Amino acid sequence: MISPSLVLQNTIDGVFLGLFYSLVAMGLALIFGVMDIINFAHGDLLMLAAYFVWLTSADLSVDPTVTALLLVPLFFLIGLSIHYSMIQPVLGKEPLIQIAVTVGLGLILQNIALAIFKAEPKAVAYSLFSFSYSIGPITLYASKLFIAVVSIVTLYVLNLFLNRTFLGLAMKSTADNREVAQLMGINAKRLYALTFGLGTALIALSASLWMTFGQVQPYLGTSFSLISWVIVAMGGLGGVTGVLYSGIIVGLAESLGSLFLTPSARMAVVYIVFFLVLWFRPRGLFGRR
Amino acid sequence: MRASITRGPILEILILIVILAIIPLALMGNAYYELLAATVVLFSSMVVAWNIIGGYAGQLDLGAYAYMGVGGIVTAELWMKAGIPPLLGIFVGGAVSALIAILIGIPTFRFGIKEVWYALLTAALVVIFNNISRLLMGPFDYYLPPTTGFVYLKFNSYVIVYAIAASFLIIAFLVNFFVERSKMGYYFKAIREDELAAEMVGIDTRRYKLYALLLYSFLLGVMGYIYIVIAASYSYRIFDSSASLSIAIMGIIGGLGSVEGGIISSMVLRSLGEYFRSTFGSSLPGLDLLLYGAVLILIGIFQPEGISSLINKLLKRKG
Amino acid sequence: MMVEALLETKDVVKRFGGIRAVDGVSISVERGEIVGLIGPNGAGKTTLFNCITGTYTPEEGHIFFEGKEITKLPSNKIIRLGIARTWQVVRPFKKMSVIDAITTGALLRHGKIDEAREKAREVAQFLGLPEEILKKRGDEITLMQHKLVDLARALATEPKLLLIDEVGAGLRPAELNMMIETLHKINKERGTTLVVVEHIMRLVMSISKRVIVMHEGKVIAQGKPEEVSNNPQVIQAYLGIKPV
Amino acid sequence: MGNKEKAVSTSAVIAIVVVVILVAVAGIYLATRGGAPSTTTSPTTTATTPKTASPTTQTNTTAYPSQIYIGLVEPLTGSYAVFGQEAQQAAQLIVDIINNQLGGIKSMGGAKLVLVTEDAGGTPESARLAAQKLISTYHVPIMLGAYVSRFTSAMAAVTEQNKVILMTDALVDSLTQQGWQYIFRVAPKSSAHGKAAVDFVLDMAKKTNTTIKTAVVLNEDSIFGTTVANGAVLELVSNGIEISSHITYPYDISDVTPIINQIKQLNADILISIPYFNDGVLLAKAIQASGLKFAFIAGAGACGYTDPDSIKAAGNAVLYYTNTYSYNPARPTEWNQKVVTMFEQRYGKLPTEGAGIIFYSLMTVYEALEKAGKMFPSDPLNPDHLRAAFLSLDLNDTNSIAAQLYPSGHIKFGPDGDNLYPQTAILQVQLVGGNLTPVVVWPEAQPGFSAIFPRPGWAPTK
Repeated sequence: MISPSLVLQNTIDGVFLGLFYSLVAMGLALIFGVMDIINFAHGDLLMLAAYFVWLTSADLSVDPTVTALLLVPLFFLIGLSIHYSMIQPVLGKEPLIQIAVTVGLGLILQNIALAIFKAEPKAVAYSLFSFSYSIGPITLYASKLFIAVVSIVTLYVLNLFLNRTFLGLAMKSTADNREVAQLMGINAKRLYALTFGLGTALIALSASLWMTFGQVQPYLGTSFSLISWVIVAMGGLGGVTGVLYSGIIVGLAESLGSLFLTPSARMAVVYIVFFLVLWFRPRGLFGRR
Repeated sequence: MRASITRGPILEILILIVILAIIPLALMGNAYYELLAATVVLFSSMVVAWNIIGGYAGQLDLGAYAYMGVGGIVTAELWMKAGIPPLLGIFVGGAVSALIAILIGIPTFRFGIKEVWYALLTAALVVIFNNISRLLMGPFDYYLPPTTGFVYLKFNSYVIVYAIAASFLIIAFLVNFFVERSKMGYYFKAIREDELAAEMVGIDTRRYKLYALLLYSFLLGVMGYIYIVIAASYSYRIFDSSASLSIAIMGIIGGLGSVEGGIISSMVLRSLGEYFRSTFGSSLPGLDLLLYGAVLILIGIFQPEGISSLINKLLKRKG
Repeated sequence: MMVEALLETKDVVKRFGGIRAVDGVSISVERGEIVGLIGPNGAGKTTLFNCITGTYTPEEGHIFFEGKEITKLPSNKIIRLGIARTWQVVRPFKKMSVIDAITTGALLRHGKIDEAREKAREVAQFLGLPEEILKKRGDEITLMQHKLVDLARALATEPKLLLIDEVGAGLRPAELNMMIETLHKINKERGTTLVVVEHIMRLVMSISKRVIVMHEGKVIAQGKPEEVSNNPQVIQAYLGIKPV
Repeated sequence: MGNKEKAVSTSAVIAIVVVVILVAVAGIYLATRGGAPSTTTSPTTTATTPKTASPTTQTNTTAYPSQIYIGLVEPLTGSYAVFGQEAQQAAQLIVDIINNQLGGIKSMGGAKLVLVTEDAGGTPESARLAAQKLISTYHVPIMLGAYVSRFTSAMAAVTEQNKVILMTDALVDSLTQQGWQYIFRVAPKSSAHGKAAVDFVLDMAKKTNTTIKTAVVLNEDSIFGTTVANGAVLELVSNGIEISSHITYPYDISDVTPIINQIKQLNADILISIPYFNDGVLLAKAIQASGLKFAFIAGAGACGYTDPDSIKAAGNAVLYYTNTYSYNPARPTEWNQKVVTMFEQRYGKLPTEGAGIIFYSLMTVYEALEKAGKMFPSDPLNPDHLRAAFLSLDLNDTNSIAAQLYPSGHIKFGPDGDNLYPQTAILQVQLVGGNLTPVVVWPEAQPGFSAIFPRPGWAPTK
């Protein structure tokens, strides 16, 4: 029994979820676009950040959203150190090698988390946003709304950054054409480090948002890594808008797949959509090099 | 496959066979080590099968357990539902697995999906199979009948399970061996090195990638049933993303295109993993995986061509 | 009846987005010729090569090889008919030995590994690749050797027509002279027709009997080297001034 | 691959390969026909004689082993480690109680138990390896494990073949329906959990005069979640309750709002929810945020709502939620109180289900060993003697410690190895002195408490 209002409700929720996914994938898209690095530890970094959120929020009773202020700069630094220790040596190497190194990083992060935090999921009990609005048959969850708004604002600011600042333009043009960027006199080494740092910092922001309603356990990253890559693959290198739209497509596929099929098969729906997109638009929906 | 064969590789195969034959003798009838040997050798043969597509043809396939699971489940179901003994069933299982692989491979290669996109697609495939088989089979565990016997490829003695796994390893090794020395092998490697350049020496790259996928998925499909025999039951959870990834990882650590490297890395690391599980399992959870991670990073940064090139270097220095 | 050209393109158009990279090109190459294809950066020379070898499919126009239309054939079929090419930036098979790489090319016409390897050796010898190079891996040799291996790999497919893209780039003067000799030798002794895209005028002018000049996707001149180099349109194109 | 080596023709290689394969096939065939151990019908397989750690005592049939190894295989890593690690602690506690306070197995001359633990790892193969290692290395006559059903069936492949008793703490129904000879289970199987959740709600509804007509069943889609849900659905249907919707979802779901949206439209009276950890907290939070109201929300299965971590993670959202427990930590018997106190003293936390199942399962093993020593003094550890001892047990609060630890106070095995008197306890999250605390409320409430039913703030529509 699927009523129209239920479809509308799930569509709205799917879009909200999709906006969050876009934010999660944006860091990955940036890193892949600018540096051509295939990062399979993206989700595991989100897991790590989520544990940081839990540590600060659960014990210090600070709202997860506030911890973002602390975490974003911290993860920028973590990103830099990962870049210099592991990413820089494999820049320009074969995709397989990059995958091997980042998968290795992911395994290490997962099992350190398992050793420290054990397998039980951790969540933050208190959040500013555990209520909802009702508009007719539609329920708007405050936390989802908040996440969607923050995601959109962040993506918008990022878009401005990529189009209006020298550093952003440098990143954008490197993503478009490496050689041209070299001609512009861009210091590629520093640019790559900054990009990886920025990408990682974006993950910390997503983790803070995630912890307003979600939980963290050591294997949280695995599904996020795959989802983020699906979004990047579907968005192509269409910049912020490409990621935004394909994030929404994934969110909708998941939400409507849950509704019309069963939640057990929702990921199959997402990945089948991904297969079809890649088959029929191999360059992604929004173009790719 | 009309390649002429040099004496060296024959020696290699004989050595492999002899080593594999000695292992159970060396285990002195300890059932635990026999079971461990069977598990490790089966894992190795999966890595060797992966080498065809990942090592030679250079397609980063992360879907090993999708093909293995399909083959295994088909074989088991054929036995239980239609009474077809697994001795025949494993080939049907392999064929079904290969058929599915080809049906997915045709559009995938037709639309030029490669590198990381191919990796993602195959990783997604495992999840899709997991979800769909969950819908078809429910969440339940399915048990093989207790019957044992040769036609059922099911035995009370681990040595025989081991012998079957070892013959898979030898067969997978031989397939690699013939591929490497055939036109197909040259073409696979050319595709791996530079697909456009391969096109320009007249290689139908799509067709040859399909050949690689076909061999690989068939071999894994055939192995699936023995995996189920060792695991004692099966369910949709046989479609395991991280296990699939670990097959590719062993191939990478071993060195792409190096069968010997793959065998060594998978045997050493899988045994080491089991050692860590049984020794530190309760005190240091996840230590084995943590070490995998460290090995991967170190190999990726310092030895990007895998342990096979390391071994070669050491041999050269000595020789 | 007219003598059939080896290669003929008729009004070939290839677009990228709004840009017509190849804009109605009609050229013809006779058997046994060495043709130079020149033009400033972005003139569409490499794109034309890609259209001929099937890497790109042109949106308009037709391409004939030995009178047979090959416009929409897949690359592997085109190569089988007897076209081969090299690139400006070498594309070696890095992890294969040099002899294996050349053998891969030879396998097109020799199904048996032994025969193909024999053929590969023959081609390598012809190009003067020393024996000790053959066992080395693709990532262990010099640029000049790379260029020769690329050529050998292409020649091993026994092409009737060989498309050579800026083979001189990055070579030292002595190497360049050797390369010029080698190209002459390929043309003379194997009867292979060559189309040579080149920026280095010395190379083009010294080997080509005929030169075709492209600019902004169009053929703007063709003829003997000395005629073409005096053509005002060509000079303007190279100086970046649009002809009126 | 250089061509200077002497070339050998392909046919020679193929010939060699064919010969090798033929020899291998023939070898396998001969081995299976001749010398291989046959199936379970043969009484003369290797493991039939008790091989305990003191071989010197075995020469004399009247002398008993001084030590008896008891194997434990539990998931100590991976996502089920929560249960496995607690089970390991509980097993060690019970073994110490048996050895130190009960004087070992008295009928076997005070033989002491030695606990040997293995991590089941993350896959069925590693669980099987773990079980095999315990048998090969320690010749354990009895094993416990492995919580996860597919790990348990991998273990059973080993225990059945070697005739080792497997006392399982995995709850999935089908494990005792495979015709296995040596498997036993005291704990209530999963369908009993579903049934108990419904029985509790209906019983309370009757007592409080609450009309319940419709229910929503919501379960995570693992085999455990599904079989618990099946038990609940059967019980609902047989009591004439209409099931408005039955929704399944994967336990690692990241967003439950689509499910909540669907439920919201149904206006059902009660929600029977079978969650794992993750989803339980997500659901509780989402239900709270959505303003969804039910007469009652009953959890079935031991985790998701009332375990300490979930309460910590979900906070107020899980107030008045219940779970069904295979163990009743508040059961007011002498030994139960004693064991709970000892556990708390030793490990600094209250025992939850993972520990509870091991308490009574291992204590039942103790009773069976005592019985075997009495019934078969000459060869008590013979697997078939052990099996007979298990089948002859009839334990209750007055004659055994094990029964005192079990919610129903009654343990007797049916021919399939399942306990004929299964019972679960219902725990409810209540506010005790301002703190969210799990309290036993059913079948008998713990002293000073009672079930809070229906949910405060709920008003019947119309």
